[in-house]
Amino acid sequence: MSTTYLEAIREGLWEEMERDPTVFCIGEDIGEYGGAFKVTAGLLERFGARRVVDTPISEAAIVGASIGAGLMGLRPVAEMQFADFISCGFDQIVNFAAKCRYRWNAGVPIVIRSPSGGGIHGGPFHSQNPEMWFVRTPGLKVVCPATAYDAKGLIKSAIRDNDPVLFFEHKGLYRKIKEDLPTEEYTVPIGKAKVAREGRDLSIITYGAMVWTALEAAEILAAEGCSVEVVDLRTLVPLDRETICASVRKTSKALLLHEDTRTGGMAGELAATIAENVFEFLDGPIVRVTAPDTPVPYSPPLEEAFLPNAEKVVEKARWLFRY
Amino acid sequence: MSTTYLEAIREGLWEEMERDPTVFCIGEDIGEYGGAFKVTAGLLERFGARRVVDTPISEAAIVGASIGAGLMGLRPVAEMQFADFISCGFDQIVNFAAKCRYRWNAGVPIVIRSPSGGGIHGGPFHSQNPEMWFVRTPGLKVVCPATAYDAKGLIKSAIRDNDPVLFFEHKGLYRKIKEDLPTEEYTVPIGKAKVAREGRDLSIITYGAMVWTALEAAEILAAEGCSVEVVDLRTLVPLDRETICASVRKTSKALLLHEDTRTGGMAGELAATIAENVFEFLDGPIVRVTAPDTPVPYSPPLEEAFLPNAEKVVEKARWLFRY
Amino acid sequence: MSAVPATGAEIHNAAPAAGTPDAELAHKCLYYMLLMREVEDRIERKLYRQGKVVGGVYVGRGQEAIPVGSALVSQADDVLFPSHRDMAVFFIRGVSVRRVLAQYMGRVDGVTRGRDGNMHMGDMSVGVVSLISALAATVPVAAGAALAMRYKGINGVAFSYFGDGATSRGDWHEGVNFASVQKLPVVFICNNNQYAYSTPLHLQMACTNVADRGPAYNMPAEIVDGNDVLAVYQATVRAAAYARSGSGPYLLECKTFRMTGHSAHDMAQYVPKELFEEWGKLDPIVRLEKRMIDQSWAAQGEIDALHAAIAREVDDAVAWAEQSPFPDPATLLDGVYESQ
Amino acid sequence: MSAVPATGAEIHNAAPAAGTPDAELAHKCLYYMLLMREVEDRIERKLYRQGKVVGGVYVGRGQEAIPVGSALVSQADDVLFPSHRDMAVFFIRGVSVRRVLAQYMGRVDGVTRGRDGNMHMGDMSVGVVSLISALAATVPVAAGAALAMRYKGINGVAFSYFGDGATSRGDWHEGVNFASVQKLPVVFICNNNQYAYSTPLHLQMACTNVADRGPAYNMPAEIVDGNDVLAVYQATVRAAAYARSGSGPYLLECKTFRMTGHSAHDMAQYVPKELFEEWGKLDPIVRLEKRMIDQSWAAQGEIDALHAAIAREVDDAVAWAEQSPFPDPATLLDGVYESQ
Ligand SMILES: Cc1ncc(C[n+]2csc(CCOP(=O)(O)OP(=O)(O)O)c2C)c(N)n1
Ligand SMILES: Cc1ncc(C[n+]2csc(CCOP(=O)(O)OP(=O)(O)O)c2C)c(N)n1
Ligand SMILES: [Mg+2]
Ligand SMILES: [Mg+2]
Repeated sequence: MSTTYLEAIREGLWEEMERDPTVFCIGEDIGEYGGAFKVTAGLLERFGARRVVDTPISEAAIVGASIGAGLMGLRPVAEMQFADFISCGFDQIVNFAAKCRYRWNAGVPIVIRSPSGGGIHGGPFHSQNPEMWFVRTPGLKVVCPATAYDAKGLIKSAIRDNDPVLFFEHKGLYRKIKEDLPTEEYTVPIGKAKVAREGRDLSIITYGAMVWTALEAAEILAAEGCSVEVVDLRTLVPLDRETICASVRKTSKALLLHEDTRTGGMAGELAATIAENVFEFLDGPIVRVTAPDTPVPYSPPLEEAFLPNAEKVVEKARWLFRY
Repeated sequence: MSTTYLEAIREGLWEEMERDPTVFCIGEDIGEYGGAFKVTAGLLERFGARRVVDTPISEAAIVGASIGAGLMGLRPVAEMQFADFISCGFDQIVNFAAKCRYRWNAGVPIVIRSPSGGGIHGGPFHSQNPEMWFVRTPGLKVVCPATAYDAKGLIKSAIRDNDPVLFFEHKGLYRKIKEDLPTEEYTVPIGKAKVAREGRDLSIITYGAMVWTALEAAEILAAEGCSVEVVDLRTLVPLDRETICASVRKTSKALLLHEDTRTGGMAGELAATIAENVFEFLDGPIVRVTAPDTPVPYSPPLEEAFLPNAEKVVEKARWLFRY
Repeated sequence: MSAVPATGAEIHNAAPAAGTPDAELAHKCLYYMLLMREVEDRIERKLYRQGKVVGGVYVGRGQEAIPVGSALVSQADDVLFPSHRDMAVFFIRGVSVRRVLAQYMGRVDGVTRGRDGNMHMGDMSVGVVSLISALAATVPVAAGAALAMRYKGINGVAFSYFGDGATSRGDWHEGVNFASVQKLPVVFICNNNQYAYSTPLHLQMACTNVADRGPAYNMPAEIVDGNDVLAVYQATVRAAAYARSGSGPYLLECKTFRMTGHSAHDMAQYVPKELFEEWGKLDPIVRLEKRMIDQSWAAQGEIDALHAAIAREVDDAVAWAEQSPFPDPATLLDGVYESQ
Repeated sequence: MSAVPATGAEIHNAAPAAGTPDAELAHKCLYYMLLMREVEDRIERKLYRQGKVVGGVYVGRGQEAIPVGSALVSQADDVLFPSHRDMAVFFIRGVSVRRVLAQYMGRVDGVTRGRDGNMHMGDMSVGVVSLISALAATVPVAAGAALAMRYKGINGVAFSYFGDGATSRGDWHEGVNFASVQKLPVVFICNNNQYAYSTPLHLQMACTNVADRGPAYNMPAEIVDGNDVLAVYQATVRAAAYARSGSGPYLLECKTFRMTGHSAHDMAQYVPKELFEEWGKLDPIVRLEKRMIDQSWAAQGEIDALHAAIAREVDDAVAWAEQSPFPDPATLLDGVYESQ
């Protein structure tokens, strides 16, 4: 039976709550209502209000209380109703959670789940990709799964991790993708990228929903004789620099792709990694395909123009292939 | 008479408040006390409590109230007591101020001044360089002056700018550097980098306090026969990509330097800009010298090991020069 | 109801006679409540279901008395900060139904030209600031607008709207506290509709009323029947007079009920059916109509005619909005900064 | 003072006799207050001026009764969240003076091994959570710790400390509100020293007392003489009993005065001289000593001996801390994550 990306996350939560009594969920409308996207549907019935804590509209308190519970040895999984609201609990994340271990050796084993990303006409405040605020903050881990398999395996690893993990769920994938998951238990390690498609001529390095865009582009390019390798980062911090460099060493050309806006986006970190470590293997400029530097617009034609898609990737990739 | 970096900012504020009755200051302890660093000392006496507004400890309210006043046609200059506390007013900056103009064509002409940076044994919460949180958020401008001249000229431009400007003042420079400023009025345009030192062999691209580190390193390297060009970005958004690319076109080698931590730092954006636009001019890897990915430690030997310095720059530059 | 003189509404039409509510005021209230109800019904029950409105839709059904009764008190120089269930504020301030519908449909003639959707719109030329999604974020911004009015010597008031749930947010506290310390002219208007999305009050706050939070800021706080538009109007007159006089902010808690799900896709199964029934009887439009007839302020025929007129007005506006083009993708990059 | 039974302090030494303050408790209070005063004096007036403490220094001179009177009530399982003027909390929980001094001097034997300075330290093994600089950030964290204690069936209480100024922060509101809604066992302890850095109360809040904020959360709020250590103790006993019983959080507002500048480099010229004089007469140590002699709980000689013993204890600790090495720069990268 096929499992959607959303169901995969729910299964991961469920299994971890069954396995470990210290795991609990906390957030807005996650109990009876099951969360804005229904990721936590059914958890209240199964685990009760002690382990599925509905909160006031207080993102700082949600994160702060998670930190407090984490310091006491619990494993809270906090939900931001939309990733866009994570900025309301920002200080707690970047200054409290991120720095505890380094400063006073206190682990903060919390997960902050956030539905991020566009393509659902959510407009400027229900579509953002805020991962870079956290990628640049030492002490946090950042996970962005692209598949149902990885979403389940990574949420389980995130919960077991002893450090704060930002877990970005692409809301456009929630019900769009599904796959058959193993019946036996599995986890996916945090910090390991995956080669989603092997290729010789050019590497597309990406993560999240854009993995699907890259694969679509790769298919089109294959028909034109360009063999594309797609690297799915899966985790942004820790970043699997080895897999990235290995791919570029092989293909000599790198196209960096993300749905997030351009300036200060993940592509910068990837470009620096490549230009610093495997410069001598490069046979062409490192190119970026990203959203432009604007808020995410609401109106469909604008949003479509804003979001990267296979066509835009193919165009850039063709240019780079021929370079 | 020589003017310190700190006095230059105060002069800039003072002149703009004299010139334009809509300019006012708002923040914690900025009135009678003159601000934690005394940047606003004397303003209350001269301009009164209407134009120098002491607030409760409420960073979200400071930024929010500034936005409200800005929408009404005033030009608030908000002070964060330390840049580290900017995360407490984060949502107001990245979601409210940044997106007003794009969304509904409403200008938010505010300046947020924040003393940032390390080297004063401030520890993890009084030393951070938070510029990248804002560089990656479309709609904000980000200014990081390195000299007293630029600090004064840029604060004046920031105040006159009709968009939200994050103005990072390196607190380590406040009283450390001084220079003779022109007696006549001047401004420095936002968005223009400056070649702080011309050179042929290698470009160091940097900003803020690290400009001085780069110049120190350049001096040492000059003695070794390596001619270093130092580019002082001055403004991170809008980024002067032309000056950056022109320098690399000339020297063919780029060393990117910042005090901020490495992953997700400005060097990534610079590397991507270079590797995308002037790849064919590059004669070596793009290298980074940055703080490592840790919180800023307090103890002097740790902080010293943490901060980039001329020695670390020289070492990397030598390697790149010989590459 | 004390005899505080009415202060407002010159910009809309003639001010109602000072003092107690009168026929003219009632007519105006009814018009705006009906208009809001009709526009929101079209959006939620037609355009959204037809796929013509593609984003989130949050309506204020059953709560119309709050934006209407309060915004009618506003004066030309006042600045209003509606929340996501206060559509009538826009109409009262002079934003056309056409443009609001175009906004929901993402058209270029929408208030934000397609950049944003639903109630995320503002227009400084009529003194309305756009909310952002983050709840209560407008609260400190309203304080800042009030500060600016005092700074500039304008005797204006900021109207800051929010729901019960929004009062849990840090920004709410910081904004209200700052306004109180600075004695700023702000009227805080809470629609306490007893739910925040699916969350009932007792999971949102431990106090009984939002008004119980007034003393924390040494701020007068008044509880109003939020389904009685004339009561809301009178209370707002008092609140605005207090704020305008320089005494500081004033909190109005308007008790009401959200007669829908949180948004168009929410069936609100978590709300006990009885509550809908109970509050359905208190519908602010029905109540006002009854009162108007009882008081002989209007005949039933007049009211029926108004319903019909509004339906036609909205028909026309929908047609107009549907003919507005989508924004040109070539404009995507424009206007992030003043000059680019 | 009502006869609420004392609940605490077993982990430090024997509990004082239940009921009213007694000699034993007074001795303990005096010891910790003197110790804090002496350690902070050394730091602020010697080590800082000698350049041996290089970071910011904030002391609690004149406020010692608050951390001492409250933390002595804490039980082994309780978790404490001291603010930057509550040094005695560390001593009472068993953190040595040596390690605290090494902390200030950035040495490897400091509580944070040189990673952080001054009061930015914590140790979960003794139930003390480190503050971060952002004021009131520990408030929701304390609520979370309390939630965890209830979750795990531990009958513990979280002690959340903060100043008057910190109550203006959004995190304070969100944390207190969450604790109230969830009826969590938290004692909120405010040192109202009437200034926040240079900012006097009336620019921080419009209400008269921090306790006036209790009703906003339906939370009992009690005002205590913060310069009377036994009063603080008794009030904390009441507050902790209330919280521990499952009734929810409790707010103690301890009125006091900051007998220094905000930090070691602040001359506090903005504070009227008279206030220092007036409050100087209310010094909590002097008052307790007088009371101990009046009540024949101690002879002057004993007290003098205690002063001398503490001076020696601190001499020794300073010497020890000065011999602690600075951290090895090679460890700079360690411990950002559990495994690296
Ligand atoms: C900071 C923040 N968190 C979460 C949300 C998601 N959200 C949108 S409306 C809403 C409920 C609002 O409740 P209330 O303030 O009572 O207003 P109402 O919708 O009842 O009018 C929630 C949780 C949000 N918009 N902002
Ligand atoms: C969010 C935040 N803003 C500003 C500061 C700078 N700051 C440190 S202590 C202080 C005053 C604190 O006042 P209060 O809470 O009354 O505590 P007190 O120092 O009086 O004990 C300020 C403004 C800070 N630490 N955190
Ligand atoms: Mg509500
Ligand atoms: Mg204080």
